Amino acid sequence: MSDADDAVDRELTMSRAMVESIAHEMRANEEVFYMGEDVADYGGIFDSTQGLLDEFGRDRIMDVPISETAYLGAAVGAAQEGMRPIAELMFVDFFGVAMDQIYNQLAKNTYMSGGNVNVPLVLTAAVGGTYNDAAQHSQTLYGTFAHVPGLKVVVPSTAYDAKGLMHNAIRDDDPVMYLFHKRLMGIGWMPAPDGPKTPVPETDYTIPFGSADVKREGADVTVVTLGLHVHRALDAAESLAAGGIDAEVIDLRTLVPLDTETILESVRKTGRLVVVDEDYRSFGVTGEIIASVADGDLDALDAVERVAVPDVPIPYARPMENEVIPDATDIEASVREVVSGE
Amino acid sequence: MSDADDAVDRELTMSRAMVESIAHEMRANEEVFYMGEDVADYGGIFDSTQGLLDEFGRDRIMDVPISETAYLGAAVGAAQEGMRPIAELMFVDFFGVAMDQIYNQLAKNTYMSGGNVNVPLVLTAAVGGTYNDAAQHSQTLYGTFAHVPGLKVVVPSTAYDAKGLMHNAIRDDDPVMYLFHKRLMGIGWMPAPDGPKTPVPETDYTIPFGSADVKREGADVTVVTLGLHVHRALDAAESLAAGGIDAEVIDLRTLVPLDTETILESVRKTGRLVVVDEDYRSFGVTGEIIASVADGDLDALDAVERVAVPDVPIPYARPMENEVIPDATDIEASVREVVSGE
Amino acid sequence: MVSLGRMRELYADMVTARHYEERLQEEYLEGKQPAFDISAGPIPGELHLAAGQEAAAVGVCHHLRADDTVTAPHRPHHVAIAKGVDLKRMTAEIFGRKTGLGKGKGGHMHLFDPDVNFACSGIIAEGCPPAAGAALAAKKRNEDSVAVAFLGEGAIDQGAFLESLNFASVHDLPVVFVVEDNDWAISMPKERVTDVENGSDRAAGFDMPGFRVDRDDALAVYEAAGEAIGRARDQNGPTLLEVQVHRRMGHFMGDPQTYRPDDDEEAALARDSIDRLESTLRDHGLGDDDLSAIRGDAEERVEEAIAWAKEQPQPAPEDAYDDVFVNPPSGVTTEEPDFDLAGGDDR
Amino acid sequence: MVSLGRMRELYADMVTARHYEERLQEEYLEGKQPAFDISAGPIPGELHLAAGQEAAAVGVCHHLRADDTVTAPHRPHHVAIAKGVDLKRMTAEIFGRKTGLGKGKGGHMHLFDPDVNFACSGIIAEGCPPAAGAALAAKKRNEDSVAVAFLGEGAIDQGAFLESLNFASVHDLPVVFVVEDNDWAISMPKERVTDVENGSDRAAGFDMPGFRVDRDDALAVYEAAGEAIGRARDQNGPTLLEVQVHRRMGHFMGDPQTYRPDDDEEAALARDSIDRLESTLRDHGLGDDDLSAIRGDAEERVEEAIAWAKEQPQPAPEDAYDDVFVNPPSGVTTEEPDFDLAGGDDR
Ligand SMILES: Cc1ncc(C[n+]2csc(CCOP(=O)(O)OP(=O)(O)O)c2C)c(N)n1
Ligand SMILES: Cc1ncc(C[n+]2csc(CCOP(=O)(O)OP(=O)(O)O)c2C)c(N)n1
Ligand SMILES: [Mg+2]
Ligand SMILES: [Mg+2]
Repeated sequence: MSDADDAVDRELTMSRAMVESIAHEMRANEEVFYMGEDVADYGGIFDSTQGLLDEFGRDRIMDVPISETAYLGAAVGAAQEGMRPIAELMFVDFFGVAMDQIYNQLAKNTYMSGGNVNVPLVLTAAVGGTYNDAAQHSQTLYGTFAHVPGLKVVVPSTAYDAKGLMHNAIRDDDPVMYLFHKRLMGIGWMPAPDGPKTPVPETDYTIPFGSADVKREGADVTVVTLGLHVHRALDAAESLAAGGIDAEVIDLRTLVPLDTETILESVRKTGRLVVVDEDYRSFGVTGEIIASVADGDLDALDAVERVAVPDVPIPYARPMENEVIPDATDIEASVREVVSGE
Repeated sequence: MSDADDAVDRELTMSRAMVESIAHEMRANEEVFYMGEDVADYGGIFDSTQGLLDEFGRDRIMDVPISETAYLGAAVGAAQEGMRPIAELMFVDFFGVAMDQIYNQLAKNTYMSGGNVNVPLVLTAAVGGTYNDAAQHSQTLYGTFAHVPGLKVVVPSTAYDAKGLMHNAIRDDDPVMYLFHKRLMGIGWMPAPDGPKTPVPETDYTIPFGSADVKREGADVTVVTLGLHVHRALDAAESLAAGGIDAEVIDLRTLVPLDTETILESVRKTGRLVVVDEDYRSFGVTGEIIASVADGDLDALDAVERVAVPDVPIPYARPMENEVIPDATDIEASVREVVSGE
Repeated sequence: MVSLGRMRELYADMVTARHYEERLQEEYLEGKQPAFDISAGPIPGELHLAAGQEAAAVGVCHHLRADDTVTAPHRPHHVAIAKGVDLKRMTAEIFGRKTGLGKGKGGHMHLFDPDVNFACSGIIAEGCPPAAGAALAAKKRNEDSVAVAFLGEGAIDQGAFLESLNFASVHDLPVVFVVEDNDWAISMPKERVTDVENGSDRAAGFDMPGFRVDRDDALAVYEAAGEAIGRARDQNGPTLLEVQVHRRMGHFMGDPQTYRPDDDEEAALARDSIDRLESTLRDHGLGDDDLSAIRGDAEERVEEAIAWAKEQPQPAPEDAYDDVFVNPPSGVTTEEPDFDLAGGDDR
Repeated sequence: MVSLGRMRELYADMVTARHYEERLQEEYLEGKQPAFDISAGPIPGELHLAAGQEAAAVGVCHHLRADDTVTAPHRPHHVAIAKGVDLKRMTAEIFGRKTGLGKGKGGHMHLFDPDVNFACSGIIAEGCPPAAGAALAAKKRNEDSVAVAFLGEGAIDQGAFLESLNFASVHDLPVVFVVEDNDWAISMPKERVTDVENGSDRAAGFDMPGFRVDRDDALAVYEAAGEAIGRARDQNGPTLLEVQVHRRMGHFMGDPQTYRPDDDEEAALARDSIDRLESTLRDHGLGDDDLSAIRGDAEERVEEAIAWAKEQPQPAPEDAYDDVFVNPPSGVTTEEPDFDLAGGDDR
């Protein structure tokens, strides 16, 4: 292992970083196992388990029937026995066939038992669009899960974060929903933007939940976002910088717990808030962030904009999908609006 | 039928008003039928179908297996054939066993078909706590459903509204989720507060979706709420009036579409906003309303407060349930805060 | 053959469970008379009592050890008693007290006792997958513990149960699914909602043995369950076991049961598995004194639990904010390490 | 016995479907070579092709009328063709064009053609309940139309399917569940995930007849389906029908299939139901000319549809905002009536 004090220059894709932390935890703890559809021989449709079958075998990298309620529920049961399952929902969009296990058992058993039972389960799922997979395979559903009390919700945007957050997730004694964006994984057949591939230490390390990361400092406007849109916001910030607007970009990294402090601090500095999200606009992430700021320090807030998927299912055809999923230009436009609008 | 111009003084409970509109629509249109668990002989656990079996028989008031995915999906299929099913989920808390049919089929088929297919289905469900039924039977989940594009979401608070909104729901060619609060129904074994029992015309009438109702006019503060909490907010307003604070109480009546205009108008008048909700606080209704106002007219907003279920599952025991479900005193306190806080 | 000692144990738990439900009914109705208000009295909310279903619970659970897992549905008391759940803390939970199994957060449909691996869910059939998961854990750990999921006959049409049959079967898990057939799912008689007469007929389609004990008889259940649990413990895979029971009360307290034919209710009351076992015990030589001694002990145990529970402190309102997570919400770490990341200029 | 005319029709649809999939494969790979980028080219997103599964589609759908309903899963083209879905508008949809069945909003997993009552869902088994619902509507309306739900063998472990068996059976609905068994669910061979060898074995547990056609043979399917659909049309209830088919291509385009043994793929390619039907047609006297005439027509139809589709206009970006609802979001009324409500002073 490399010394953490040495400069780290090994770069990994986000999927390699995730897999590395899973493998590390599986070596360290026999109670960790992974279950999901096509996670064994295939290595995960989105490379989430690439190579793990070879090292750990079928008992610990388990293919399961297309019965999400049964296998997610089985993971809940195994976790309550003290094992530490990682269960994958291939696309987050499939949550509806197993939402009761997620919502009424996984998320609530700890509370309903007065803390006598805990469920150390990591539920992973692929999220996001941008490749024309239409309404049933392109959602992020960030708001849907963050609204559920009892689940910690993690959304990494870089390889470095993905690894540290995964270590933290597996070691956490509570249920963690770990949502990885397909477009960021670095899958051969779905080219990632440049940002998510980062230097990643070989050693294990943990990133605390509830610590948003200022991915770019800026003085004029606060852009709060997560997942893929961290990179789109950074792109927008570059263009805006050329035009003299200095945007701060905050990567939430976890939705639950939510790091309101870092956001408030930034808004107190900039006075302007743009929230960017790949989930549906209404009753979701953008509303929560804006309300938290309004509730926390209304006086600090001079202007606000929401950039999210308008309230329509994700359309298939390219011109329409491009229209509804915010891109850097959309973010730029909204930033210009809050900056000029006063 | 009474002449609409005559004063209406017949009072009905909310459940009688709902049942009356359903019966009316069933008489008028053979394609309307009702399916759910215990809706036939039992008449609905929360009186939602009381008396209908006698008039319409088992074919149109159908008991179904405890297979929510199968029967809600069957309702989707029948609606796509042009029938107009009303399907009941006994408690909204059970949505997780059938969420795929609700979210990925019912809500999206119209869009995915480019409008070639429509799904005129009314999905009814009982919501709410206040009677110590604990974490799996006490939720409202308002935000969860309002976040789904493709569903209209209705939450009546009085018998008058319940009837008009139900007529509108059944005649609507789109999917409507109709959430009735158990505590408002006027069920023998669960005493309702005074408010929901109102005069109800015998004639049929429709209340448009997206029209919030100012249930009390006031100059000092805008209280936005829905369902049971309309009545708690009205109680709070009475007490506050005694102390010289004049609260306006807005009943949303539908979450989708959301009547932002009425809210903005009121906030422009009062400058102060308190949003009261029986759903979980984060990533839900309170966030959306506040963000909509901030987005729509930030300058109009001088002070804001959220009153909702803190982000915990609903606890069973009385002292704890009372603590987490907002009551009139909680609303009063928040109103006083926004009024004094400037 | 079931030994006399074991028969006495079954009987003792049956009368305990029966007395328990009868006493809870009384306590529940306090403050709810004459006008029934579900939120009034010492036990508010829904209450599903299991009087008439004791044979299934004791016949199955008396084969189980503390490290075997049981998941029960919304009607859990008889199963909890048979599994050895702490009766005092369970009762305190039902009364919503701070020292209850769930500190008053769960209530009667959500009893969790990790000491004897007992859990509940109020959502139909959703206890089945976790039971399969407990069995999976045992298998992975090479332990010989087993898991049992209880469900009602109305629950056999729910996806969670049906998927669990396949999941357990294809992974050869040490789990037994026990269907308590009391003929009713609230107001719906089983023939209105289920295509097969016997739930156990579903088993073959999942390559699993299925048995039905078609009378409300603790000893017959005990023998059938012995086989099923033995198969599981010997790593021979899952079993579906259905047991005919009877519902002596309404679905929940306050249920007017207007949908229920009088003769159905009378028949349920007449066919009492406790009477049946009692007469078997008499055949084995037990007399009035022996039987009333057992019943006396059971009643005392129940009274003690209820008395204890009622003395327990109420939770404080602010206790509601605890126990959403066992870890602080920030997870296991609170500080991010500091690496010098070459090229990681966007961090 | 199947008439020669009907055999020719089956054959024509099979070669149409096969040619269609082969041509879509070509179109799909355009812009995706040499480096495969799922979002590039004229057809982006996932594409699941059904080459090798034609026998199931034609054998079943040639018993159906336009007013019979079919729901298909993520792999729908062969079924759509056999059901008579408008090929041009379906192709335009796959190319994401404005004149497509769904105006470019749905894509290949979401083909809806109300003219022939065809619908899809990309979520495993979730087309089953709506098919049962269409059958329920027919029954309520006293019409003799029927419904058919297609699903893969991997889908038979999903709750939506299993619940639908009971729902259909207990309500005696005119619906047929058709399982296309191609041995694989993406990378998972059926023995790894399903306890029974034949999906049709599940039927008995739901009091429903179950049949399996264990060879990839359009005529055998046609006969078995005729019985099943006949039962439904005569109001004799639902049937579960499983058909052995083969997957000639990857699960989706771009699937490396590294998990698949070479001999499995070779066997799939060798066992071609089109060849099989072709030789039967030859036994019935058809010669090269006849067969290539049919194939020629089929190819022409496919080429025409693809050419037409590619000429169609792209949707405008702002079209994305339409069609969430068919009614204006405010619903059917826009004005509230004005009653004089006595005592309703809080309104
Ligand atoms: C998914 C779901 N649907 C519906 C209910 C409401 N419900 C509670 S108990 C019950 C009837 C259960 O019948 P059965 O399984 O036979 O058990 P019994 O009550 O007879 O013991 C129903 C429908 C629920 N709790 N969960
Ligand atoms: C509920 C759900 N889980 C998982 C998936 C992902 N998925 C799509 S196709 C497929 C395999 C389906 O196998 P099978 O039913 O045999 O159909 P085939 O692809 O072989 O035609 C899976 C797992 C899905 N679409 N929906
Ligand atoms: Mg029952
Ligand atoms: Mg398959």
